[in-house]
Amino acid sequence: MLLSSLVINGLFTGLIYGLIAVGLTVIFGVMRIINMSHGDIVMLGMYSAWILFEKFGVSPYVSMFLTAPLFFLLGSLIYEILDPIPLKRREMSSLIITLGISFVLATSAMLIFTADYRTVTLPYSQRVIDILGTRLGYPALISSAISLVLMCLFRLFLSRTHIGRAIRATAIDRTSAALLGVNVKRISQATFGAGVVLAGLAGGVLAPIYYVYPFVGSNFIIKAFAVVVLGGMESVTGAIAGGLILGVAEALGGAFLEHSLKDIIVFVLFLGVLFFRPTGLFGGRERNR
Amino acid sequence: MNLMIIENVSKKFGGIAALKNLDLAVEKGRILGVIGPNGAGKTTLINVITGYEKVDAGKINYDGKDISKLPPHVRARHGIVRTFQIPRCFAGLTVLENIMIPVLLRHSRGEAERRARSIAERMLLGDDLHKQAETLPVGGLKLLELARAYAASPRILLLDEPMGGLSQDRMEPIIRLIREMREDGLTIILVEHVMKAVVALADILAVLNFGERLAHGRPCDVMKLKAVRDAYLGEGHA
Amino acid sequence: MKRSSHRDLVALLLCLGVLSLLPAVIDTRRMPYLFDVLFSVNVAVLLASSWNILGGFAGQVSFGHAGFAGIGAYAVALLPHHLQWSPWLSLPFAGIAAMIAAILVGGIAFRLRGPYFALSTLALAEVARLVVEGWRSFTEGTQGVVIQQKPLYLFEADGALFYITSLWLAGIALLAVITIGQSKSRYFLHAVGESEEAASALGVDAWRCKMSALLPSAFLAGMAGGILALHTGFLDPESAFSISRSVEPIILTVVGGIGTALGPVVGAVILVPACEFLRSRFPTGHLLLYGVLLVVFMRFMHGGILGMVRRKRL
Amino acid sequence: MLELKQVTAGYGKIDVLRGVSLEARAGEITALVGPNGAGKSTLLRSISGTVVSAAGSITFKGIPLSGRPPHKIASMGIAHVQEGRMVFGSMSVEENLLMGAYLKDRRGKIKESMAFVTGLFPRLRERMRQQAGTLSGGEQQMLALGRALMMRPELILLDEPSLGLAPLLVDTIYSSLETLNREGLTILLVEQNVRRALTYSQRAYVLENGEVILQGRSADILVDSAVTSAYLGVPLEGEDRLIRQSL
Amino acid sequence: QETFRIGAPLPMTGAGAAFGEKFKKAYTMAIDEINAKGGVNGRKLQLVIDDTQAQPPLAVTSVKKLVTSDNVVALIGGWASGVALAVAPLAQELRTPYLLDHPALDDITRQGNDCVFRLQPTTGMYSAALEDFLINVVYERQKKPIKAAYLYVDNAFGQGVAKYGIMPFFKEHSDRFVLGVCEAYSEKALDYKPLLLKVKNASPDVIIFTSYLTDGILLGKQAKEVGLTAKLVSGTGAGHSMQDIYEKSGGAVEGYFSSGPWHGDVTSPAWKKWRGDWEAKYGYPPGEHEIEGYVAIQVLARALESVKSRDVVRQREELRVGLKRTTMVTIFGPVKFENFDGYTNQNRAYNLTALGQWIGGKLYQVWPKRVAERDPKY
Ligand SMILES: Nc1ncnc2c1ncn2[C@@H]1O[C@H](COP(=O)(O)OP(=O)(O)OP(=O)(O)O)[C@@H](O)[C@H]1O
Ligand SMILES: Nc1ncnc2c1ncn2[C@@H]1O[C@H](COP(=O)(O)OP(=O)(O)OP(=O)(O)O)[C@@H](O)[C@H]1O
Ligand SMILES: [Mg+2]
Ligand SMILES: [Mg+2]
Repeated sequence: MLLSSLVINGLFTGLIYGLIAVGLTVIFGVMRIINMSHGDIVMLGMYSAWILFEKFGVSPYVSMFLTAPLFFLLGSLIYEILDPIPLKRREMSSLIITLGISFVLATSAMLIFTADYRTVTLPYSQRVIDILGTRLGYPALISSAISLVLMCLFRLFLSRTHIGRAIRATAIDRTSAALLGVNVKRISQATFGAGVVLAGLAGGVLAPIYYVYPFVGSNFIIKAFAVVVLGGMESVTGAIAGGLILGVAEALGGAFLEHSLKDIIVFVLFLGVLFFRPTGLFGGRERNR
Repeated sequence: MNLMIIENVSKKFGGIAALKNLDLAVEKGRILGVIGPNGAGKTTLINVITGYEKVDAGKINYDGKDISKLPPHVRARHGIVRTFQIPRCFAGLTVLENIMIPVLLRHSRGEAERRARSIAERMLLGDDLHKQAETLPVGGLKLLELARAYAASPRILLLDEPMGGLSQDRMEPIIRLIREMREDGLTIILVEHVMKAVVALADILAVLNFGERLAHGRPCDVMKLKAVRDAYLGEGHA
Repeated sequence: MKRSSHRDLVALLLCLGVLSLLPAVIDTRRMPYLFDVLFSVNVAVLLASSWNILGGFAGQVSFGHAGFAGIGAYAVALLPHHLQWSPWLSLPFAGIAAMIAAILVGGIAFRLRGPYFALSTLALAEVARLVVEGWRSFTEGTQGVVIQQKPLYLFEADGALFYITSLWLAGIALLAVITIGQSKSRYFLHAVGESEEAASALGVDAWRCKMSALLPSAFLAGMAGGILALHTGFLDPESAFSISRSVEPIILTVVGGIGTALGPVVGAVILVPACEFLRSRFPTGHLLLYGVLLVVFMRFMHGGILGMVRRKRL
Repeated sequence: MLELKQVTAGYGKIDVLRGVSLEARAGEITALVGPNGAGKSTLLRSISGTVVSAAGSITFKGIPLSGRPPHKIASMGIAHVQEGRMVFGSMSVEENLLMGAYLKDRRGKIKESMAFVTGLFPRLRERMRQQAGTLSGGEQQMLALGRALMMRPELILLDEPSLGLAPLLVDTIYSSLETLNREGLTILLVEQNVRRALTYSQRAYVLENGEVILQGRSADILVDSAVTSAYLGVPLEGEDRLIRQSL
Repeated sequence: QETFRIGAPLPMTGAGAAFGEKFKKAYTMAIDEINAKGGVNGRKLQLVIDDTQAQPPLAVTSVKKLVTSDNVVALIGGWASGVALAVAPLAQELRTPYLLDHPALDDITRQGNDCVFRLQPTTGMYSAALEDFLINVVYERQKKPIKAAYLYVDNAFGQGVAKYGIMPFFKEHSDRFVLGVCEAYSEKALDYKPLLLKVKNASPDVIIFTSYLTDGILLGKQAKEVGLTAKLVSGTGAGHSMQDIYEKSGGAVEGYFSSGPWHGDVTSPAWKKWRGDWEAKYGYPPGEHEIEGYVAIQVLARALESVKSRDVVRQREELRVGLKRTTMVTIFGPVKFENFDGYTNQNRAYNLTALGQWIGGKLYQVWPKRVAERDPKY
C-alpha cells in the first residue's frame, strides 16, 4: 500500500521533472549549448502564470499556452546573441553567456516582483482524487498529465515531422543539413525558442504546485541536468524516462532513507546508470572505425 | 611463423553478425590483404584485433599470447597499431605535433620532433608540417593517419583503407613505402578497396563476406575465383 | 623551449616576491578589506588555474570543482575539530583529501565524455555535499563547523598571513600550469582531449593521462577550498559545495582565456574586483550588472581576453 | 547550366582557388580531377555555398549564386554530396533519406524517390531502422548518395562518390549515375579514380594548385599520354600481369 | 562623524533575498522614524547594507568592508545562522558590536564573545510553549503514551531546534511520549509526499514541524493531499508563524499550532499602532522578521545614546558598554542582555515563547494561559 503509493506518486512527480528537463535537452541536443538560464526561464514561466492568475484570474493551465509566444520570442532573442559566435567556441562561450542571462533574469525578476515568495492557489487546489489507493491533488494530477501530453507531442513532432527531423539533423551536422535545404539559422533559432517555450510551460505546470521567487531556478537546475544526462542528452524519450526514474527514486529514497538524504540515492543511481551506459539510457553511441 | 592468429572469432551487433567464426593468420613480415563487400566486417575485424570492440567468442593470439582482454592502448604499446577508416586526426594540433604524439611516449621532445619530421617527409607531408590538421584535405588526412600509426613503432600495422582518396601521384610512393616497411620486417594487415594497391602489396589475400571467410590464398588465385568476382570484384574492376 | 621555461619561472618568482612585499608597504590592519579582496583574487586564481589544468589543457570540462574545494575545506575544518590540531597544519590535508576524492571521481567519471563527464562531476560534487550533510556525527551536518583561527606559530592569523599564503598557493598553481604547459604531457592531454580513440590507438593511456591532470587539479582546488574555509572561520555544506564555486573558475578561465597559463589570472584580476565593486555598490542589482557584463564580454570576445590580445595556440 | 568565371575562394586569408573558370553543361557529366589538395572539394563547396568565394562569379541557369546561403542554393536544385560521408549518425537510415526530401516541393514524391534509392542500394532497404552512424563505411557512402538523390536535384555535385566502395558497387553506382544522367541529371564529379571518371564523363577539367591546367573532352584527355602518366599513374611492376591473370 | 552608520550584512540576492528585503524594510522604517525625531544625540542614523547572498565567505568580506571601509559603529542582522556564526567571531576580532535580531542557533551566543548580542530567543527556546502544552494539556487528556512525529528542515536553524529543543524534550519525557518518525528534510524539494506518506503510515497523534516558509507551505498543502491528519499538528515558529503560510498554502494550515518567540503583547495599543503604521507604509501586515528588525534598531538607538566620542573605535566600545547596560521594554517585549547558562549577552527576557494557533486565517495566541488571546481548539 505504502509502496504503491510511493511509486505512483513518484511517477507523477517524475513527469514534471521530465518536462522541466525537456527544454534543456532540446537546446543541448541541437545547439550543444548548456543553457544555464533554463531554471530562470522556468521561473519566468511561473511568474507569468502567477501574474495572470492574480490580475486576471486566468488559470495557469490556460495562461501557459497564451504566454508561449512570448517565450518563443525570448528564446529567439537569446539565440540572436549566440548566433554570431563561431561554432567551435560556442560550447564554452554560450555557457558563460547563458549564465549571465540567468543572473539578469533572476535579478530583473527580483526588481520587478520583489523577492517575496508567491503561490497560485486554484479553487480546486484542495480537491483530491484517489488513484489505486493513492491520494493525489487535482493540481498535481493536471500538471503531470499536461507534462506527459506535452512531452509526447514534442517527441512525435521531432520524430515524425520534416521540421522535427530537420531540427535533429541540424543538431548532428549543420553543414549537411544546410546542403539539404535546411535553413540552419532559422531552425536553430526556432529550436532555441522551442526549448525556452518548454521551460516556460514547465513553469506553468509548476506554478499551481510549487512556489516562485526570483532565485527559484536554482532549485531545479541540478535535477534537470540529472534528468537530461540520465536519459541521454538530445533524446526526448530519454528525458521522459529520466524524469520518471528520478521521481520514483526520490520517492522511494525519501521514504526509506532520511528525506534529506534521498538525493544521494538519486545521484548514486545516476552515476550507476552512466557507469554502465556512458551516454545515458537513450543516448546515441558512435562506433569506432 | 604466424605473428597474429585469429581463431574462431565472432561478433554480433544486435541481429547483424559482423564476424562469424572467423579464422585468419598473418605471418611475420608479410602483408595480409583483406577485401570484401561493404559491410563484410573488415573494420570490425580491425576493431576486435585492436580492442575497440570485444569479441563475442573466439581468441586473438598475438605473438603466442591471447590478447583479447587487453585495452586498446596496451595493445598499441605491444605494437598492434591501427589507422581509422574515417581519419581521426587531433584537429587542433599541427601535422608535426600529430605525428609526434606516439613518438613522445618513448623519446624526449627534441628527438620526437626530429623523428616526426623525418616520418612526415617520407609520407609526403613535408610541406604541411605546421598546418593545423583539421585544414588538411582528405588525401592529407589519410597520409597523416598512416604517418602517425607508423610513428607509433608498430610490429603489426592494421591499415583501414589507407589508399581511398589518395591521388595517383601520392598513391604510388605510398605503395612503395609500405613495401619498404614490410622489408624492414613489419607485419601488415591491409583492408582496402583500391584493387590496384591490394594487388601491388598483398602477399596473401583474404576475402570476407557477411563476416565469413569467402576465400583465402595468393592474390592471383583468389581473384580468379568466381565467388569473389560475383560478391566483390564485378567485371571491369581495374 | 628550455630557456623560455626558465624565463617564465623567474618572472613568476619575481612577481610573487614583489607582491609578497605588499603587506610591508600597506598596513593590513588598517585596510583589511583591501587585503580581503586581494585574498579573494588569489584564491580565484588558484581555483581557476586548477580548473584550467583539467578543463583547459586536458579538455575535460568539470562542473564539479566545488566538490574538490568543499572536500578540501572540510578537511581543514574537521581535522582540528576532531584532533585539536592547528587548522593551518591541516591545510595540506585539504589538497590530499581532495586528491583522494579525485581518484574515486576519475574511476567513475573518466568513462564519460564531454558533457556527460561535465555533468557527472556536478553529480559527484552533489554526492559529496549530501554525504557531508548526512554524516552529522562527523561533520556537524548542515549546522556547519566553526574553525578556530589559531595563529600559525609566531605569525598572527591576520590579513597579511592569509594574503601571503594564498598568493603563494596561487603561485604554485601557476607553476603547475606552466610546468604542464611545457612538458610532454601537454601533447598527450591535448590529444586525449581531441580524440580518445585515436590517442589510445597510438598507445596513449587516456585514463592515466586524464588522471595526471585531475590529481593536481583536485589538489589545488582542495587547497583553495581549505584556505577559503580557514579565512571564513566557519564552514557549512551549502556554501562549501555551492554550485557557484564550480561555475566561478569556469567563468574566470573562459573570460580570461581558456588553456593559457595566464588566462585565469587575467580573468580573476579583472572580474573578482569588478564583481566585488558591483556587489558593494549595488547590493540588490549587482548580479544584473555582472550578468550583462558577462554577456557583452563573451559576445564580443568569445576567445577570452587573452585570445583577443594575442592569438597564441595552447 | 552551371558556370564559374574566375572564381577565387579559400579559407581565411589563404586562397585555395585562384581564378577558376569552369562549366557544367546541362545533361552532361563533367569530371573534375587533380591531385590531393588541388582544391577540388573547395570548388564544390564554393558552388554549394559552404565556402564563400572571394571573387568571380558562379551562376546556375543564369542566376548568380554568390552570396546565397547553402540552403537557398540547395532549394534551387543543387545537391552536394560531401566527401567523408556526412550522414546524420544518430538518426536512422530512413530518417536520413527523408531528410533528403526536406524541401517542400520534394515532399510530394517521397514514395517514388524512396523506391528508386532503395532499388539502387538494396542494402539500405535492409537497414532502414539501423542508426546511420553504425553503418559500415561503404554503407554510409551509399546513404549519403541516396540522400542526395532524394532531393531530386537538377545538378548534383559528387565529391569522390566511389571512396570506400567495393569495386562491384562502384560499377553499380556508375551505371546508375549514367542512367540518371540520361534522364536529365547534370553531374559534376570529383573523383580520384581518374580512369573511371574520364570514361564516364563527357567533359573534364584538371585542377592543380587551385588552377585549371587542362580542360576538354574526356575522351581526348584519356588518350593524352602526358595526362595518363601524371594522373592515371604508370602501371606498377607486375601489376598489369596480375590483373590480366586474374580476369 | 555626523552620522552613526549601522552595517547590515544581509542576503539581498539569492535564495534568502526575501528575508533580506524584509529586514531592509524594517530597519529603514525604524531609522526613518528616529531620524525624523532628530536622530540620536543630534546625529542621524544611516543604514549601510551589504549583500552576503547568505554565503558565509562573502559575509566575512562584507563585514570587513562595512567595518573598515564604511566605518560602521555597529553590525546588525545577518539573517541566517550560518552567516552569523562566521560574522560573530569577526565582529569580536574587530571589536564592533554585533546585534543579532534573527539568527537563532544557540551556539552563536555561546562563544563568550562580548561584542555579540542577541535580541531574540535561541532555537532551544522556540519549542518551550509547545512542550508545556504537550505535557499539561495533551498528555493530561490522553493519559497514555503519545505517539509523535517530528520533521525539521535540514539547515542550521532546523538542526538547532531539533538539537536544543525538541529532541531533548522527547528524551526527557520518553515515558509519556514516543517519538517515531524523526527526520530532517531538504528545504527545496518539490515533493514531500513520500515523507508525509511515511508519517501517515506511522499514524502519530502529534506531528511537529520545524520549517521555513516555502517548505512549510508545501508540507501543509501536501499533508492535506495525502490525507495526513493528527490530533495536534504544530510548527515551531519561523515559517509557521508567518501570515504568508496561511494564505499561500490556501488555508491548508488551518488548525495548526505554532510555538515560537513571543511577538510581544499583540493586544497592546502600542503594538496595534505600530502594526497600523507598518501596513500603511508597506501594505502588508508585519511578521516576526519585521518586528525583530524594527526593534533591533530601536535597541541600538537607545544604546547609542550613551555614545559620546567622535572616534569610531571609541564609539564602538561605548556602544558595547551601552548595549550591555540597556534595559528597555519594546513592542516586542523587554530587552536586557545577560550572561547565563553559558550564553553571553543573550536577551533572557525572551525566554518566553508562546503557542499560537491558526484559526480562521489568523494566528491567535492560545498558550500559556497568561498571554492567550483565546482558547486553543484542541
Ligand atoms: N554498432 C553497430 N551496430 C549495428 N550494426 C553494426 C555496428 N557496427 C557495425 N555494424 C554492421 O556490421 C557490419 C560490418 O561492418 P564493418 O564496418 O566491419 O564493415 P566493413 O567490412 O568495414 O565495410 P566497409 O568496406 O564498407 O567499410 C555492417 O553491416 C554494419 O552495418
Ligand atoms: N577548413 C580549412 N581551412 C584551411 N585550409 C583548408 C581547409 N580545408 C582545406 N584547406 C586547404 O585547401 C586546400 C585544398 O583543399 P581541398 O579539400 O579543396 O583539396 P582536394 O582537391 O579536395 O583534395 P583531396 O583530393 O585530398 O580531397 C588544401 O591545401 C587544404 O589544406
Ligand atoms: Mg570498413
Ligand atoms: Mg577533396
